[in-house]
Amino acid sequence: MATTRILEWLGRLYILLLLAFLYLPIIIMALMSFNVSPFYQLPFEWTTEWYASLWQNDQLIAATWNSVEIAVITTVICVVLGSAASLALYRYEFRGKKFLQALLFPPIAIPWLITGTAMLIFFFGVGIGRGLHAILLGHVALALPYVIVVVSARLQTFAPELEEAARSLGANQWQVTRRVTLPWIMPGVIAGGLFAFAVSFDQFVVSYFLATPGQTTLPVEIYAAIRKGFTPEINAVSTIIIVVSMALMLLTARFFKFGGEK
Amino acid sequence: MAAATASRNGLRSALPLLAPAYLWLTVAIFLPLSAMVFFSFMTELPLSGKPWAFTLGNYAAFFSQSLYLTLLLASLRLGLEVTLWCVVIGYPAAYVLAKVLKGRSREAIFLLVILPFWSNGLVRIFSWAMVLREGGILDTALNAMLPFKINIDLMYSYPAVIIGLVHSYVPYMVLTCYLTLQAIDDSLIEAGRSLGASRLQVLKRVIIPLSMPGLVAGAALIFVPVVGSFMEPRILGGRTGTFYGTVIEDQFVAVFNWPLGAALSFILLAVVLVILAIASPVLRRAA
Amino acid sequence: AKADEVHVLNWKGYGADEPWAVEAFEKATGNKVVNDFFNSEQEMLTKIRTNPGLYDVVMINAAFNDQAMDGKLIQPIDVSKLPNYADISKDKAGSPMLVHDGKVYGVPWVWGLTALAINDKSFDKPPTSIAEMWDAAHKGRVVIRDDAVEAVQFGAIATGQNINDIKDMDAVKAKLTSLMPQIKTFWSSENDWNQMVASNQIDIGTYWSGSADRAKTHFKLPVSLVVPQEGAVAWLDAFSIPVGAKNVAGAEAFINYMIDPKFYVEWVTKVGAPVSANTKAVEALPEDAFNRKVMGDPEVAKRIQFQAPITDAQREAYLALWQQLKVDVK
Amino acid sequence: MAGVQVSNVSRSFGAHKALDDVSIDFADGGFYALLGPSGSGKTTLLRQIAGFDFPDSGRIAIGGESVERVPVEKRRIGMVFQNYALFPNMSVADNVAFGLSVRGEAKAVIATEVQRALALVQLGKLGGRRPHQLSGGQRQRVALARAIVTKPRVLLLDEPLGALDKALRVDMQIELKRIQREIGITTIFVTHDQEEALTMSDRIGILRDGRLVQEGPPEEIYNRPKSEFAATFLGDANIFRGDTTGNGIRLADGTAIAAGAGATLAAGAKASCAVRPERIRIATDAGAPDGNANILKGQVSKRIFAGNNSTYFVERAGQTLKVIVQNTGMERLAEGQDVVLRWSPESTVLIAAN
Amino acid sequence: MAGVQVSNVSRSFGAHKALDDVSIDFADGGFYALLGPSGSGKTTLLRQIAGFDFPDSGRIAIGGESVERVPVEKRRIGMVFQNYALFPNMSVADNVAFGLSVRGEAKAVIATEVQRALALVQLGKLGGRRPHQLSGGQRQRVALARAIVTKPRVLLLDEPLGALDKALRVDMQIELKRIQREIGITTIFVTHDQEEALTMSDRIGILRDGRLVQEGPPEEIYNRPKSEFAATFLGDANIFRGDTTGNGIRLADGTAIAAGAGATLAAGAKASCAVRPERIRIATDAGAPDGNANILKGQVSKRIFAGNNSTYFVERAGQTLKVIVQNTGMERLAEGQDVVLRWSPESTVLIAAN
Ligand SMILES: Nc1ncnc2c1ncn2[C@@H]1O[C@H](COP(=O)(O)OP(=O)(O)OP(=O)(O)O)[C@@H](O)[C@H]1O
Ligand SMILES: Nc1ncnc2c1ncn2[C@@H]1O[C@H](COP(=O)(O)OP(=O)(O)OP(=O)(O)O)[C@@H](O)[C@H]1O
Ligand SMILES: NCCCCNCCCN
Ligand SMILES: [Mg+2]
Ligand SMILES: [Mg+2]
Repeated sequence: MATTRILEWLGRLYILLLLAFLYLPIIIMALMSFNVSPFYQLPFEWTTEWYASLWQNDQLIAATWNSVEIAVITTVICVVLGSAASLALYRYEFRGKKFLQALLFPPIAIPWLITGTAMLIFFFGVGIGRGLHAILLGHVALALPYVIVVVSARLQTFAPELEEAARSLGANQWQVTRRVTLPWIMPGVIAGGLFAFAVSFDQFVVSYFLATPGQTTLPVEIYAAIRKGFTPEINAVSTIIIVVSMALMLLTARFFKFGGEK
Repeated sequence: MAAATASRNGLRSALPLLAPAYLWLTVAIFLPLSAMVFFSFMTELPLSGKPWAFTLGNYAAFFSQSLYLTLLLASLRLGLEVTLWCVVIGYPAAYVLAKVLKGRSREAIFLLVILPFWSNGLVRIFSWAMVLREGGILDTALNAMLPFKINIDLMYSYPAVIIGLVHSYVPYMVLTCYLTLQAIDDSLIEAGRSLGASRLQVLKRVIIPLSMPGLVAGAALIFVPVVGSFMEPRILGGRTGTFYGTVIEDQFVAVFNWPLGAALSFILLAVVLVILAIASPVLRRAA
Repeated sequence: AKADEVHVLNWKGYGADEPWAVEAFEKATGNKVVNDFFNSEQEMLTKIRTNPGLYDVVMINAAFNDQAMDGKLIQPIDVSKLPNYADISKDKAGSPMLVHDGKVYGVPWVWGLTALAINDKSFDKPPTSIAEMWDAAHKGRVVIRDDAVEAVQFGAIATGQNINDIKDMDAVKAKLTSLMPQIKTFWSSENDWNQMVASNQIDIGTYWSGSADRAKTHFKLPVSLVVPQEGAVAWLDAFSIPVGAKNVAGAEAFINYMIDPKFYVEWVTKVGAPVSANTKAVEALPEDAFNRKVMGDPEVAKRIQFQAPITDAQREAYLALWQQLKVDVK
Repeated sequence: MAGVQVSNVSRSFGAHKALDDVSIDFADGGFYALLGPSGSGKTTLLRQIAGFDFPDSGRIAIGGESVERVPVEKRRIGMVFQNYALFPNMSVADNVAFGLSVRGEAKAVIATEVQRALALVQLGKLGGRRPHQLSGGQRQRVALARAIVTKPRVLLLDEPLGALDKALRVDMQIELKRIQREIGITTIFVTHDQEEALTMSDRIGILRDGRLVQEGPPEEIYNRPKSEFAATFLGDANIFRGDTTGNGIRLADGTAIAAGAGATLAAGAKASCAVRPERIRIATDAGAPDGNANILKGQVSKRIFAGNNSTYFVERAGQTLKVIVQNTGMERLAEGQDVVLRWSPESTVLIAAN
Repeated sequence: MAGVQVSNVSRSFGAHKALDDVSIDFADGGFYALLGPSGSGKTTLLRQIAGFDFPDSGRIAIGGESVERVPVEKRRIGMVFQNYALFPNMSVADNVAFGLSVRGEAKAVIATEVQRALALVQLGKLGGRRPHQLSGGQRQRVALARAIVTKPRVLLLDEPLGALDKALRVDMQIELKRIQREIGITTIFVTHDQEEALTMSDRIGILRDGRLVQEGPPEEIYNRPKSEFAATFLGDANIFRGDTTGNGIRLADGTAIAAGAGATLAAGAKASCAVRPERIRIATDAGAPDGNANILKGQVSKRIFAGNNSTYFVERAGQTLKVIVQNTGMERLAEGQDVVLRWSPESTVLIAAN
């Protein structure tokens, strides 16, 4: 019993250390968004000038909105297409199913660098071209397998008898899906959606190859800034984003349990 | 078990649900990859306006210059080391979250751990400079605590690249391991101990094998992008920051030698797939 | 690009994107400026290649003008539309790098040096020799730009060779190889350089003259430019108009504005800049301005070597050498 | 309402025949118990009737019409699943309401019907709970309420009372019978509990390895098993093996056992006699002579107390016989006691050797 | 080997008292059955003994030594979990081998022991399979083999045979008893199956709402229940309620019921009499007069056939009484028949009103 307590205590301490490691650069990022020096120079001198100039920086703001929009659309498309595909793979038996499932892995397993460059070559060649539409096309393809894998994992815990029970009670396929299956896989769908959002929103590599000037996303802008000339406006926008994400996540946490209830 | 809730050949029913997702993947992933294979056998891009022909030269370039092999090995090593560190750091955290902490705080802490996921990776990497450089946070903090003077300057070094990458990717490991660990029934742990196994033995023989799918999935999700990474090494690596990924990036972005870039990418892809194929029986055995 | 937008491709923080300049230009001409940036000349060329029709103005180092023209990436410029063109110094305006078959493919803008810059805090008196970079006292506190051509040409100067006709590549390689252990990192933007000086992480490194000026003038950093006795690399930056540009008139207006003395003086005094190719612009500077006194010094002029175009074969050889050097570091 | 006809149904999974040419006629409004060892095909048969799975060959009709092309939701069945299959995302009341609601019944009607069904299974107060807040027994009752509230034509019950303790189980058995009779639902019922099968059903079918071994009313099946398997699977039986004589068999040691029921067999063939342990009278002396009765001598080796009765294990010629004696409060026999066993030929069933 | 002493153990979850001051002395080498409704605390009690959970107050000793500071793995227990808890990543053989292998036994020893344990549970050939390839009954037997192969001091079994059909179940019961006797393991056994509890155990404890209601040898508990709950929870009972007289009770309608056993109570207090249905003789006439016997008249409303016996439901003064009659092959009573019920005072247990 005492050992259990000690282990629990050590566990908490460990998590605390991990959180410190994870948040150290984030805190620095946030602090530097309020520091006068654009070169992260100390001593720290308080300013909100970077937020003010962020407000003026149309290009950065546009890129941020592009990122948000693309991430949201990607999430919606992935959740819909991915859930449908997961359901089909779960419900039906047919030849070639194993192959289709195996096909989900290359997009996850292939380095983004390769996928991104391949998309660049192909989109360029067939006239899809580059720009926001290409980025969206790419992001959905990247995130889709994550959603299918996560939702399928959730479906593994779904008892097929539930669908059968519903049908035995007279529900048609659509009623079964809407009223029984979807509610059950919801945590998986939400987890998949969060994944898709993250893959898209923080997607730098693929966007980098598919962006065109004027049609870029935040990570691409940030990379350009880091490589070509950095301003703490980047810190400011990142700080705003993490604060908003944190709020959204905590809100989400209230409504469902990540990884399913036990 | 796959439920046959409908008649037995389900392809016709499955098709409308599957088609959109797979069409999308075809257009945006499978065709581009095929195109890349194609390009990698060309002398010039057709759209460059210059005459082009088929060649094996781009692949030959890989083998004729030791440079590429050296860099590929360096990148594989980097991927391996980062993955290992992520396991070492992330797995215990996932374990504590899934099995030690109880109650309401757990979900919140879990979300806190994976939250950095949703913040920008590049900025986080960039912020590490502040910590790692001489006169940075780490240096200052350690010198404030230690009685003697030491010089901590990790910036622009291989360890800096490792730290930055581990920081970026450890949440993946926590996430995938947490999901599998949480699914392990506590009664299995109890069963193990009732049979005389100590906590450590239960961990080794029951918990780790059962969470293997999460570990392997996490490892793949980390290893793969790290092997191809170019941004983090460039920012944190300094003069040691040249890797296989940076060379590929150069071919596409700077040098404009897409065929060579494609060939190099495809070689990396082949190597990664071989490695995953070797690892996949482990996955299957654990599942 | 829309008709009233001018899309400009240039280095970041290099004049064309100064907010006050953009505002003045927009107010004067009604064109809206949209900036995009590159990180190396190579990237610049790739960007024009892969974004046909997107840019109206692109800033090309004269040594790369040939390559852009060969790739049919830029078009001849009607200099009669540029009133300020007449004031460009004749030797620059007539440079064979920019004029082909009597057509002007590039309008000279500014010229400068890739020389050394030092962290004032690390030196009691400024060094005079390039050998300072190899001094063991600076081990781990030296930087050099991550660019194959620049690195090799720097090596040529350090080994006393002509940068445009390197006879002894092995000597260059050996010289650079021995530099590698000194290096802290390869910089790729002014920001990198400035950040490292600001946090006192470096003593010395290669730097661009305009950038050093900006570091001192604009960012108040302890940075001084040194033109070593062995010499330095000089370059001429010029504006071109890409093939397929949608707003040629806007482009012409913008280029004209960029070579205007009024813009130049404001740029130098507010921010810091290299030397203008417009003689009137330089004359408008105070007598003792760095860009007049030092850069105009005939002693200095003797020591510097202007970059000339290089062939594809040379470029590939330089790239291979540079990559090999970076890999051998491990 | 409608009977269910299963005709020559077979269903294989790979090489394994889960159902092998099964034909059963489930009478309209009847209560039918399916018994059989684990893996004998009981659940598989129910799934064919429900329409979750399809026979490789054979035919299933409900109410006289073939249902081959009728999807599950049109078959008007009610099913209780072996693992309940409650919808975890709905409250207890919503679970029960589901069938009515997808059918588009009025809210008020649904509310009344749901309340009535929940009261029936003694869960009237738990409508607002979620399934995971219920004990196993409560869940099973919700599953039952959900299946009957739609008044299906056919009720398919897969061990619907397995998780209940004895008292509750008996209550539910009574309710189930009552509803079934009232609405006249054809009910097919899988159970491991023999007493439950015997007490509740009109007819019983015994499956073994996918084949229907025997089928008939409970007392007939119990009293006239057609195989050693049926005799020992349902209830307990003492089995004697030997060669047929005119009216029974002769054991290897020459003892004759007279049988009064069962197969008619040619003399000399191998055959068995089955005797239920409760049919045997056990006594310390031979008692009044009785020309007809089978009589064997033996020795008590063990007595096991089982509540309302006890079982005596009696050793005789290398065979252990079981005798059940009701615990009426009489004095018991000691272990080691010599005893005489006696039972009538009518209690002896002759079974062809298999 | 070692007995288990549970002394005044309480354990609450939030406001809910899952165990409330429970004390039981599990004798060394004894076989102890725990009964009780779902949620009465059976599993919770086993978990305290195993060391997975800790009492809020009270004390647990194994082999005379307090185990408060002894971690699970040092307690030398064997446990079969309600849900089996087989390691899904190991083969059947590796599951069984686990306990021996963590102890560091030699490979050869392990192989022999595992094979022996698997043979014992009739799974000798399935050692190579994975748990998910087994039927429910097979899994349960693996769990059993795994728990006994280490020869623990104490065996904790949480419904270890629930998923088995009758025949297999009986086989397993016999093996379990044999092993337990041979090695003398103290065994604590949770079951819903009353016959199993009665036939297998040396002693039985009945839990209700976390409290120990009654405890003793099977026949004593069955024959001398101390509460209506105990009387009806274990086995069936007819309950009469009334006021105590000198040797029994008087019902509201004036009928006197004589009791021969149970509580001694002050005359006039409220009390109940419990009579087991198998103790009542049912007849169509009054038969020979018997000064002592309790006699009631009634009418048969129903007969339910249950294999080796039948239950008659007899209506009398608004009360339905149950009478069990062994199916010996005698002619049966018709529904509607007037009958006389008769049982001895010794078959009647007097219980204080609760
Ligand atoms: N989908 C399936 N794939 C392969 N085999 C199956 C499948 N469904 C059932 N079986 C097999 O068919 C046989 C019959 O199974 P079924 O579930 O009908 O048994 P049951 O009589 O209901 O047993 P229980 O009493 O254990 O529930 C079993 O051997 C089982 O392993
Ligand atoms: N971890 C827990 N948290 C809250 N309540 C609990 C917990 N464990 C058990 N309980 C409650 O304690 C009571 C006793 O539970 P226990 O599992 O011991 O019952 P049981 O007698 O084993 O029942 P069953 O026959 O259904 O297995 C139940 O009401 C249960 O809900
Ligand atoms: N950030 C502005 C950099 C300007 C550098 N121009 C130098 C050209 C060297 N080829
Ligand atoms: Mg079944
Ligand atoms: Mg329990």
